[in-house]
Amino acid sequence: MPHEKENQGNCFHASNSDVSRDGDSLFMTGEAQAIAVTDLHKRFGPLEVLKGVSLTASQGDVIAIIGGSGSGKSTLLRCINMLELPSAGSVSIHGETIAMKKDGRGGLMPSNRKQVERLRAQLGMVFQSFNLWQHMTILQNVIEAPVHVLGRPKDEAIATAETLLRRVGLYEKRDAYPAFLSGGQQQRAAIARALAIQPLVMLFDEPTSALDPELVGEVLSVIRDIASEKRTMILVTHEMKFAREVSNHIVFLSQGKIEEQGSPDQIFGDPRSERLKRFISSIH
Amino acid sequence: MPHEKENQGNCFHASNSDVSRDGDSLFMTGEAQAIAVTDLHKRFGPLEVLKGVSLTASQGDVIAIIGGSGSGKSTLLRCINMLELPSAGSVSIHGETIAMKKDGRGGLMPSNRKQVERLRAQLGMVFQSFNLWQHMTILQNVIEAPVHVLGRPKDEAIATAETLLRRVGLYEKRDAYPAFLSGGQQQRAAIARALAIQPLVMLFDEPTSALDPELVGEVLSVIRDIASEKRTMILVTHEMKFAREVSNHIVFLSQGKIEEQGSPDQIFGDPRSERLKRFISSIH
Amino acid sequence: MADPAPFINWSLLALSPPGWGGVLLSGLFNSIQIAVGGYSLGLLLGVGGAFGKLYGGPILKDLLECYTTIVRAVPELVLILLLYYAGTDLINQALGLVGLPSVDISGLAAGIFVIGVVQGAYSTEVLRGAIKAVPAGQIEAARAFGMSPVKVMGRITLPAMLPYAIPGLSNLWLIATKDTALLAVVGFSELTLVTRQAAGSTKAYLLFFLAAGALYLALTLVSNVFIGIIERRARRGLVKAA
Amino acid sequence: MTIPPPDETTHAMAFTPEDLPTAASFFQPHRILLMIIFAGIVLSAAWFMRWDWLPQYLPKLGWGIVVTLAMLFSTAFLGFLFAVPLGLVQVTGPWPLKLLASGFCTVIRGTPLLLQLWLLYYGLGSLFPQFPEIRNSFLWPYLRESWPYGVAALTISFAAYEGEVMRGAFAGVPAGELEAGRAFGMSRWTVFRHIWLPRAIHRALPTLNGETVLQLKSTPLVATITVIDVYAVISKVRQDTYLTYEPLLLLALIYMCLTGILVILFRKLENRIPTRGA
Amino acid sequence: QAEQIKVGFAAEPYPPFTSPDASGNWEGWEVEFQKAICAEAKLDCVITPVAWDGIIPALTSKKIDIIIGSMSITEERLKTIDFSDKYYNTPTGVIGPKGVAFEATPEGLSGKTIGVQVSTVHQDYANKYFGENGATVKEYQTQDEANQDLAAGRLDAVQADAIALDAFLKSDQGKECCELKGNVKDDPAILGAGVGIGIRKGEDELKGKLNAAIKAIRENGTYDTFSKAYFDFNIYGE
Ligand SMILES: Nc1ncnc2c1ncn2[C@@H]1O[C@H](COP(=O)(O)OP(=O)(O)OP(=O)(O)O)[C@@H](O)[C@H]1O
Ligand SMILES: Nc1ncnc2c1ncn2[C@@H]1O[C@H](COP(=O)(O)OP(=O)(O)OP(=O)(O)O)[C@@H](O)[C@H]1O
Ligand SMILES: [Mg+2]
Ligand SMILES: [Mg+2]
Repeated sequence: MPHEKENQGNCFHASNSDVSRDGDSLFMTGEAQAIAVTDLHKRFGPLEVLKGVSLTASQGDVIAIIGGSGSGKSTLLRCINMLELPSAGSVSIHGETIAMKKDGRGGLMPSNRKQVERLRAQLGMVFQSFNLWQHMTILQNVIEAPVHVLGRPKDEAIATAETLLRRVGLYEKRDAYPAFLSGGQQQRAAIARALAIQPLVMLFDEPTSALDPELVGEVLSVIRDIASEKRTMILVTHEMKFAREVSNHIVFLSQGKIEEQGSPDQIFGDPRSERLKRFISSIH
Repeated sequence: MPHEKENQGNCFHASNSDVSRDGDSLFMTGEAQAIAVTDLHKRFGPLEVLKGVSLTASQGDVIAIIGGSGSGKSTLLRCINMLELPSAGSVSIHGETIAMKKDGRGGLMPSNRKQVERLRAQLGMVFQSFNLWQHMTILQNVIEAPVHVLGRPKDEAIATAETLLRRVGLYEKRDAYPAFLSGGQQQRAAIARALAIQPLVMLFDEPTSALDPELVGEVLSVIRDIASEKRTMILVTHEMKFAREVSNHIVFLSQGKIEEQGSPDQIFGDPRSERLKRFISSIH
Repeated sequence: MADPAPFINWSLLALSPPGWGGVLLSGLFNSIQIAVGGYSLGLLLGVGGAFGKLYGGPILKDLLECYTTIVRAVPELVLILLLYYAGTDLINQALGLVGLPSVDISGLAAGIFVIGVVQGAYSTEVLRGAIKAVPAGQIEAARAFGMSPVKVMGRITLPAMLPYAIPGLSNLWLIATKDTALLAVVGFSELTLVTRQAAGSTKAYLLFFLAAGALYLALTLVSNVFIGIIERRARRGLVKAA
Repeated sequence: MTIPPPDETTHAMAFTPEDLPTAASFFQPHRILLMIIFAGIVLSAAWFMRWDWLPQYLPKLGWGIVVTLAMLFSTAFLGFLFAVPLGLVQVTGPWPLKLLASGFCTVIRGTPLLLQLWLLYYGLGSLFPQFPEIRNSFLWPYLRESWPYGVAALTISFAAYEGEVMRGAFAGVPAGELEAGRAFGMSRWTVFRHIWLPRAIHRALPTLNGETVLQLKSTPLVATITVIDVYAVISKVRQDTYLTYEPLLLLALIYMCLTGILVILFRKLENRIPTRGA
Repeated sequence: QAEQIKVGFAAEPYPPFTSPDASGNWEGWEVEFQKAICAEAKLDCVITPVAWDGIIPALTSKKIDIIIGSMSITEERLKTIDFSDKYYNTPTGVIGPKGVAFEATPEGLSGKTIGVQVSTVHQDYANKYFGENGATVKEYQTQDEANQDLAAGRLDAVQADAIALDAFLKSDQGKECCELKGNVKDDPAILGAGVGIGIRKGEDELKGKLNAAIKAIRENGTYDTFSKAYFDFNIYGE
């Protein structure tokens, strides 16, 4: 499969040319790219899960990562904020490359823990299984990082949090504990929590796959809402219809490599590689 | 709804006239009916779940009970082997009526526990959630009732069990514990366990509804196989296609009453009552 | 000031007199006897109590509730004193009432009785939890096959609850071995009391208390090995993790 | 080799908030009957037994209860402070520390508290005066007393049992919640302080309740080293009056009340942080 | 056919009256006395160590039948149990560490911590005469523990039976640390009329037998014979 070789390791550059969006983001704009991943490798013991992935997201991009189970989507996302340490390659956030050094066991580790913590605070992550802190109320969950990581004054953080909770429709539940909320409500709270740090980029890892079908809709509509305000987002999802509708660029991952990428119309309307064709037909 | 009154409480008599099967069952034949339920009532506190149900199954009949959720299907089945004690009405198994007496709280209770135990041992029950005994291997599960209830010699029981396990395709798994088997395998083991007592009647309560879709097929084919040898069966199921194919008589239960009954072709092809029509259309 | 030179005089632990090793070992043997006896009695009471609490009539349930509540709310030390002095006295008075001659209750029997009654309450709770953990469907299936209530209990409920009960029961065994030490306060010569006698007679307190500690610890560790084996057997049918 | 986790047994052994009866549950016919019988027993006990000694000892009993409670709360508090590092080290520590901590827990949980108490008081305590340095130090006035040994033994014991509970609690905090903390840029210390520790304590709370009740039941052992707690006061009553049953029955009643109050306090505490299910 | 009698005494060492050796045998003056009495009264005696703290309940609940455990005859005890005639009576002494001079008087002990064995006459005496005059009275379950704490410097003085104290002062440890400070002023109302055999109330037949036996061994010289091995003075008092 010659085209596989071509695609592998290719960088996907500024998507502004691809789509009609003009970058009048609500948030700071600039020359630097929001996220740049270069030739990322990740192995778990003998298993090489990512085999050289490069990816760039400009300000305001909404990138959907799709692919079969085990193709490395979650691993890629988790490497971006160093929850998983890459074996090789580099990650830059807003132009700042995360400094890495050899860990002596054939992998890499951050050479500056403080830098990682600082950069992480610019990425809002939404997990598949919500991971809300169970011992805090919803409001406490949302203000936790602004107050204790970013050092914002508590009352200011509460004000922001209440606006966000109103926005995701959870204002009434702000004093409830996560365990008393439905999955959909929990995921919306998790989104509010991620938004509360006013992140440069939002990362979503299959935000709806732990939900019952009837709850998926409410979460998707919140994400759609966020996407519409041109916030940079990278989202791993199995909801193809949603990916097509909300993103301006789609990356198809297969066996640890980017098999194909392009605009939604191109990926779904005119898939080129055999694997993508098979993947799309298996979904429909 | 006048026709509701008509149907309620009607007995369904010897199905031989309805269908083409001629009763050359593999098992003993006789005048007595395999199961006869007469005007059965069951209430849970204030809720009357069964409001007078009568039902007869002759030797070799395969009766499918269908109906909406909460219509009382499981309760009816469980009343037949007294896992649920009816509030009124009677149940006969192979012509022998289970002796009941008033329990002093407005319900009935068996007046002779030994009789109930003896008659139960002639009914092979297959539960929705398998209910295999987790502390025994598959083989031990299958020989348990023959050895410890019917008092068969152990080696004879093992021989029978192995034949049955081979038949349901689980011979290789005979020494495994249930928890290590897939749902479909567990349900097949449960069927073998029920068959091992050489029951007069097999009772199935939604045997496939706890299974993943891909596992349903293997269990249905085993049941189909048993049905084909003209064993008397009463089965509660949501698999309409399967019910139509395998049974010779279908009973539609609605709100604790028999709303309509007849041959599969009549029930599915020419439903008369409004409710059945609605039910069938909601299924397809 | 005492001469601290021979800090540890190992010969005090020699097995034959004048060494006290033999006395310690026989104390340990007494402790083990009481622990085994008390634990077994507790288990019997526990099985009865658990079934009573789950399936008994309302009055039986309440009485059992009182039993487990009192034992669980009152210190073992107090219970041991109460049962040791009052319990045996009451037994004799009861025997007297029905016209039987009063029995001579040995220290061993009294110890077993006391530990047994305490353990019985704990076993009741452990076993009740374990029985409740057996899925109802398992018992229903047994009834559906025509098993009598006794058969259901013997063939299904009891064996099926074992994996749930074993961690709790093994802890109770370890507690039984340690609770025997409390019988020291009623003057029963189990390991702790003979240790104190040895220490008092020789003034080698540290040595003897450490030696007794080592014996108790060894008992615990040996028990653990067996518990591990039993647990592995009982959990055969359960999927790992959980 | 470790002793099985204490959680289940704690619940079997300790009277915990879920065992408290509700007010409504008393008003059932058979209960009322039982309560009448019970009241009859209590009344006849009050009438036929000897209680004339009671007024004379009341102040002492009150003081004994204070000592018992002081022992309980101080050792539970101190023990818990030790339990946190003990549990944490067993979950994440480097192996030497891990081994040390689990060894400590095994040894303490594997030997009777009574023996530990005597080992400290008579064993260790009898060594101290042989060293003039200790005898002359400012600690000596305390080392002469018996209560520091009681506090030490009870603290160590509580730390070992609760350390094991905390180990389970730390290990049981879902990795995802810690990961979420890290994903938001929290430093390791912040994750520990804001997520891991409070979450672990939250999880351990029901067991902690039980362990505290068990600790209350262990306190009378300090009477054997001359600390005058409520048990020691009752012992004195018994020796002064030679009554067999009355003082012990009163003592049992006192401990039942203390347990009951403790459990009600815990229920209040637990209700402040709601948990769902179980 | 002798009657089987369980003889109770404290399970803790109380030399020179009762103390266990490493083979588990109990020895001491009181053991000898018990043997002599049982032989004389033709009783089949079994010695049964019990906790001192529960020795009277043990007697009343029939775990033991008589107490031969250095138990002084007092008014308070007579309310619950009965006693034989006295079989020994000794003065009460106070010991303290060497090098600290004080007298066994309320004034001498004021401000000091004094150890006694719980539920002995000494406890009552110390409470009344010393405790109410500025001394702290600390109670111990066993005499041995009190001695131990004196040696360990946790106590300033110990009050007990002069003979028991003497045995301690003769031991290696006692020789090192302590000396007799004197005997206390007698108060028979508290210190009692000597030591007797404890018996359940109402067992007058047994009491009679025991009294006769005490009298007999005193008269036939047995008492003096075994006492000589332990004491160089008249332990019976007078
Ligand atoms: N911590 C780990 N240790 C070992 N292997 C891992 C680890 N995490 C992931 N893997 C393996 O890496 C591969 C990719 O995992 P990843 O979770 O990235 O897949 P995915 O594309 O997100 O799949 P899914 O759609 O099922 O979530 C899988 O084979 C997985 O088993
Ligand atoms: N043990 C019980 N106590 C109280 N109500 C019960 C009990 N068992 C069943 N019911 C009620 O009786 C009604 C009929 O229950 P049943 O299980 O027979 O329905 P079903 O037809 O089998 O439904 P499904 O298709 O959902 O299994 C339901 O409303 C149910 O809630
Ligand atoms: Mg994934
Ligand atoms: Mg059903």
